[in-house]
Amino acid sequence: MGDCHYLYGNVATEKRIKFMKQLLEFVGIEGERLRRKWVSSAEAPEFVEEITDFVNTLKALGPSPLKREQKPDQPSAKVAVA
Amino acid sequence: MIEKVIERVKELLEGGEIKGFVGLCNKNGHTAPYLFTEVAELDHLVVGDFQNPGDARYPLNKLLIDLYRAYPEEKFGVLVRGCDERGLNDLYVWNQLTPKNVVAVGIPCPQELADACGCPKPYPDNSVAEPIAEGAEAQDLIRMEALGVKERFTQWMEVFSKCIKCYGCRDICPMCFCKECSLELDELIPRGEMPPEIPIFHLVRAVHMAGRCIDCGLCNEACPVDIPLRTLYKKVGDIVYRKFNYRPGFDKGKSPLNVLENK
Amino acid sequence: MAGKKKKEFEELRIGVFICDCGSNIAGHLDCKAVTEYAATLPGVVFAKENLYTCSEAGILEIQEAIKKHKLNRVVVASCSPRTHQPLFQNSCKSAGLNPYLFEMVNIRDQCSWVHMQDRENATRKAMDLVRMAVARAAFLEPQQDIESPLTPRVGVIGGGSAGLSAAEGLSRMGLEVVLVEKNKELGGLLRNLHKVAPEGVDASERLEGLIQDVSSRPNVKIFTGAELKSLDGYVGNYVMNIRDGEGQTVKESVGCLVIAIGAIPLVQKGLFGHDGKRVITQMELEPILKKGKFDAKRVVMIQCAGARGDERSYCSRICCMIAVKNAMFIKKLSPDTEIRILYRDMQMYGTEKEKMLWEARGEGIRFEVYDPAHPPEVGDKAVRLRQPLLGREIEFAYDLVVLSTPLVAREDASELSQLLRVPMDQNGFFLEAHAKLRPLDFAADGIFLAGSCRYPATYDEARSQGLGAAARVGTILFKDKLVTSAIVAEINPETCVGCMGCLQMCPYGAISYDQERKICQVNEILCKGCGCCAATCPSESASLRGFKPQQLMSQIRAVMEG
Amino acid sequence: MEFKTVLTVCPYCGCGCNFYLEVLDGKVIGTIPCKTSPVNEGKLCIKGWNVHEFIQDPDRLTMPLIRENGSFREAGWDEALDLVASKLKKIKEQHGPDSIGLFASAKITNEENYVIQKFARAVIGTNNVDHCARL
Amino acid sequence: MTNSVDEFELSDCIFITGSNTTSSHPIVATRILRAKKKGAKIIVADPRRVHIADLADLYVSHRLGTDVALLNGIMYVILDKGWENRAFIEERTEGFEEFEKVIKDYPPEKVAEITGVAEKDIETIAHWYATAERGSIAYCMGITQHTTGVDNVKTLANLAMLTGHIGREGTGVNPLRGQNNVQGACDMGGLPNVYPGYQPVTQFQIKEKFESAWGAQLSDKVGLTIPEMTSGLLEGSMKAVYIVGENPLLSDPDASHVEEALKRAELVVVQDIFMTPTAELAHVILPAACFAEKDGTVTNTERRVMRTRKALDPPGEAKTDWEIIADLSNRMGYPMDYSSAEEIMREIASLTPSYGGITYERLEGEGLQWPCPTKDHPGTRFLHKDRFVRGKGLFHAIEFKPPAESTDDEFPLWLTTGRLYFHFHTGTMTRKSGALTGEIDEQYVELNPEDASQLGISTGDEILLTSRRGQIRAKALVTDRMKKGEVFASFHFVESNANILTNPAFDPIVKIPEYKVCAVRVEKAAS
Repeated sequence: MGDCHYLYGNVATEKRIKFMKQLLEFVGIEGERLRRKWVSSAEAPEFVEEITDFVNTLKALGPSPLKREQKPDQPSAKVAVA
Repeated sequence: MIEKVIERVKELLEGGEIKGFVGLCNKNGHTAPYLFTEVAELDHLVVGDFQNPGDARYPLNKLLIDLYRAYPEEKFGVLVRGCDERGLNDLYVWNQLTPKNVVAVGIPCPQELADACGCPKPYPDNSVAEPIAEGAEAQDLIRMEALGVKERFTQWMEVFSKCIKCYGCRDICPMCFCKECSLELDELIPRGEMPPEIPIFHLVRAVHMAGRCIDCGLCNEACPVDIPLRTLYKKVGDIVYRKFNYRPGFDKGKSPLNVLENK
Repeated sequence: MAGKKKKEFEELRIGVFICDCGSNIAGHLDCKAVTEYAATLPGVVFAKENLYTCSEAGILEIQEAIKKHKLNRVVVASCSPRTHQPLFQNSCKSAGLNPYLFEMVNIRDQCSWVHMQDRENATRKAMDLVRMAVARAAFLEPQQDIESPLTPRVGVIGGGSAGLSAAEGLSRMGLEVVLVEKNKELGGLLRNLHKVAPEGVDASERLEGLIQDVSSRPNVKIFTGAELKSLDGYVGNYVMNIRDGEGQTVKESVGCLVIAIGAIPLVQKGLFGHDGKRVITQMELEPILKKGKFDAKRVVMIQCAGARGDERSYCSRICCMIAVKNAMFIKKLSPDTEIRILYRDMQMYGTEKEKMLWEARGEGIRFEVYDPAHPPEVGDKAVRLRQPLLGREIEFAYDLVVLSTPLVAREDASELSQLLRVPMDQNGFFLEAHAKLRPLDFAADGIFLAGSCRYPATYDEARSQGLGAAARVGTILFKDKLVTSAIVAEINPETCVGCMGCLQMCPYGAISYDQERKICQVNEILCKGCGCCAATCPSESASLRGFKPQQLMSQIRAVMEG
Repeated sequence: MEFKTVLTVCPYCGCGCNFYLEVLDGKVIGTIPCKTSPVNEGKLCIKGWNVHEFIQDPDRLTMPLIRENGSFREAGWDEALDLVASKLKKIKEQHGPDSIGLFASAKITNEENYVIQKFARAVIGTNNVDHCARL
Repeated sequence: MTNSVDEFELSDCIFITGSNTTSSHPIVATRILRAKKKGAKIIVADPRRVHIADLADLYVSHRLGTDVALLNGIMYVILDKGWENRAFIEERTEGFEEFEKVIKDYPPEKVAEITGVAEKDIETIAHWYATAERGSIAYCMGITQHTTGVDNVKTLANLAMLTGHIGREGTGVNPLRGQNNVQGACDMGGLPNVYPGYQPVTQFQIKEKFESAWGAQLSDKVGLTIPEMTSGLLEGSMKAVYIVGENPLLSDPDASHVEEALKRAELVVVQDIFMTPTAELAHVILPAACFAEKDGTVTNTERRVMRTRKALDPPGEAKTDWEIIADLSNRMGYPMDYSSAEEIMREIASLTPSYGGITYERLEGEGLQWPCPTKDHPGTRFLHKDRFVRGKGLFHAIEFKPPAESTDDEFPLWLTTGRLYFHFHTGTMTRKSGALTGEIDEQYVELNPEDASQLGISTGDEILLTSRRGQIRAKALVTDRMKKGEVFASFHFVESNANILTNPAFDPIVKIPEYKVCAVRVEKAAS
């Protein structure tokens, strides 16, 4: 863990991701949609493998619930200037 | 109980130990946050049980911060319940107040209020009276966690969509002491939209409650559309406690999320 | 959507330069299409493709375009910023454009090289990357590099061969040196060596020469029996608090530091039955050789004793050379002594050492290979060994067993690493910035390292690393001022409420708390621009120049538009 | 040091939320919703929470102003009110009370609206008094 | 409001029309959403898909100005299905037959044709509202700011009487009053036709009463409304206006006319807390104290009279409005020497029956809801309990009339104006508050994606809005919250003043201008 270019950056990130996964899960967004993997610039193959695996996991989970939440009859109503 | 509080405050005021006491006062037919400076005013002092227990609680620590920022040399007394005292401890950690500027006068909460709040410790350590209630389970949190992911999602999105972006949850919160707030950062949450971007607005606030929220429930009471914010921030506190073994207001020092080493 | 704060509207004039890099990029994606696409992006007034942007012609191209089209942003899409970012930034600067209004996009290593067989998608990805860069360039703000004064003095910690060599090099360059050595006398490991390979020169002779030279130099101040208690200040302006020989604390201000505290040979009780009499280590053998007479008739040496195993996984790389050197010296003192070296692999790197190995074989020194799964067992009479090729147990009677144990890091090394905030690898050796590109630097500027404290080194290597570290110090202290990048954090004094949330998050201790104003402040020189404070600050008071929320979000939004 | 929390009603919409204005040494520094008010029970909208921001804005009008050849000059109360009084009297005499109109306001208190309509009816003698409830 | 704000929580069906409740009356929306949580059916009928529409059980978007048609259609279904409250109609109303005849020619198919609302939705609204235990109606300027404003309100009254949802807790016809003391200003007789407490100026005994109380000769001629005063200034029949706390240049329709009128006046006096566009045209400007700098009372939308208290002194020489007027009155020979606002309230209570029992001392605590005739009367939570003020409730036979102005080739789109959540009316106060201007500080015109694409407009573009009366420049906001053919603009921003465009056509009876409907053209502005 200690080999972060900025000494402890990765430690801080590790904690935050651990926290965020739980919070997302609580509001109903699957924790698997957030993933953290330590990859150094030398580990290209691991990087490719990880991303591919992540994409497959997401495909299995289906579209993000935030997108699905759009009720059919409700217009995009993206912007309601109060 | 009120007599004991009045007695204690009288002692502090007459002894000149404090310049004023931030408490609650029966004024204009309402319960008002008030700075008592004369002993004579003390017979209007109330503890915030207007019609039923704890229904007129105010973020007195926030007034204390305003006073401290204007008069850093002065010492003030403040009426505290269990949650307010946790607030004070946490505000010391976040360097917004210092113990030498504050004298807390504590009162315990009744069981009925403790249950309604699901409060872990419904009594302050230095209190004018013995605790009269034990800690209660966070029922709302348990109920919510019992639901499946899909159900939780629908419920939260539904309540979040009612939000009218009044920033009341932030403006009432005794632990929100920043001058400029990230919620008003256009790049993070586009401004001028009501409801604000869901769920980004509410999750950003929840993240900022990590290592800070003392579970006092004032956000719930300030939300005009009754979003169960307290349940959300109780979950935040629960995660910080289970994952990092830290409870704001209980444990010394900053939460592991705000410290670099691998604690 | 609405409610943007009024920003003074500066008309954006962005120039985009797409590099072919010969065929490195053009060979695998359609640079012409990317250039045409770039020209359509908002704010872009000039887009040009060229063969080699980093060439003389390429640089001129940029400079002329800046003047002719009055560009106020430049984006170069080419190779990795590591290679040519300074070059491009300086060329912008000389053309009158603030170097921080420059944005570089890597469409070679991150695009053409990794998507060689997929030209169409590589082109699309290059367009995405260019669009992101242009989006961010729009929000770049001009910055000024940060300048600070330099103290032309150097602190050297450790008085062994590496430290002394560094001191010698620095002194010869005219820089004042403050040398701090923990023991009473200088010399370090060299003191107890007998002969120095490969020429077999007498160690003490080398030692005296070095110590004489360094202590005679007027601009070298030596503290023996002393220790660095603490270090304040920052690169260019350190203050060493040294506890000197008499226990007083002395303050010495220096510009840079060289760490050369060396390492210690592993002496492990019971390792292969080590008892210090009949089973000793190479280091314990050196004084015996010094006496000039040697009576043991049968000597067995065991290589990789306590190394390349589970406890210590690394190869100490110099013990093979030491074993062969001592074996040859034993042969010189008593030619008929039978010497057998049990080894796993002979690490005799370099031409002289290879030659040494052949000479040793010539002198009848026998080399036996062993399989780490069945290491040799030292009985009280003989050493039993399972010969991997024959598959049979064989025995060698012995009078003396010499274990070649590895050099291990000193215990007080971790204390020094905490004090200097410099990293160590898992074996306790100091971690250099980059094995190839910056071997004698630490990641933190201004602190350098040499000798076995970095990794076990021979005398020659320690010496050359010492001199090398001195040269590295020169690259900093021979400028009239220290210029550090402007990409550092800043804290808005109006909105900071002094909650110190950022202070404990700074790995470099660059944030301090101002008591009266009750706010936090960034020491721009110490700050390395990691952004931990910006990420933690709840009220966006702390931000990292060049990576402000607006700049990052514009990039993210640009990717979404793809 | 003087610290007050004053209970009042919001000047914006018709809900009539109650809140306390935090006043420290004569400066309004904050707004706290009144928890025991039957109308808003401790809640406010974004305008209510920030109502203290405009009260001591430097652009507040502080002196009577009289227009003179195209621009305004500051004047005392006596001069200004005497001018208004005399002009109103003159117009009332020349064109009759019904040539004068008064705009009451939904932004001022009941007492003030009462006084304005009384002024229109008893002093000017006209029923030309209206306010933007109509709009 | 006939009922109280908290009573919305008790309704099991709430019909909201012409009110962007979560935006203009957020704390009322609190109660409505609580009712929804308890299972109440929330119906929203509004041309613009406002935020509360997203939270409603049923949202219908009727064409601008077709409110009467929609409501008549709903009442047709109620009568057709026999869901009306026969007992209530017989016992407490009159004029039903007349009314019923008119309703007969508003069958759902025809109404769907006029309003664009689907027949089945009309039936659902009728069913939910009529068969509810306690149905309540909430409406705002969307209903009133039409040339058929009075018709709209009377039709709502018809609907309530038809179903007996009036005079009981959790029911009623509830206008959400826009400003903090607009109810109070009306109560206090700030209207040309009534003295305080809605006592008509034309009635002899009333005039007598006030003449003896005030010791002055009073006129029994109904005075002019603001629009009439504006035209009076233009024609020259009006010479002087004394404006207190108002900004007509921005809040009145057809702003260019208003400006012209003010310029023609011999005397314009403006009494306000900030310099406003209207004040700039005044001859004399008098600095007033704002809400936080005066003691007094205000009356909110649920008729609750509450105390405002002085938190700090007014800036510079500014004084409270009543002090200024009293001083002026003394200078004009009519003595007015009130020592405090409380003293004025005593005088009000003595002359206004509905405020009879109101004193400062009794207002401590929760305030009092008028009518509160005597000192021991507890105030009235909801009106029309057993009988209407006039005795029997009168049904009004009202036909649908289209808006005054219609679109044509030159002005093909409908414009409706309204409020934004982050600002308030002419922005005199909200545009001085950083927290609010930080959210939004410029005029955005909302238009439907289809219209936008036809005109080649996308969000953020500068556009020109032109009506028969003028032109403004604003930014476009493309959103499908607006139907095809309709655009929305707010009236908070003087630099892009929607009231330059609005049509000064008035409701014949109350003279309220038709802010909600006028015809405009939209073009992309040359950048």
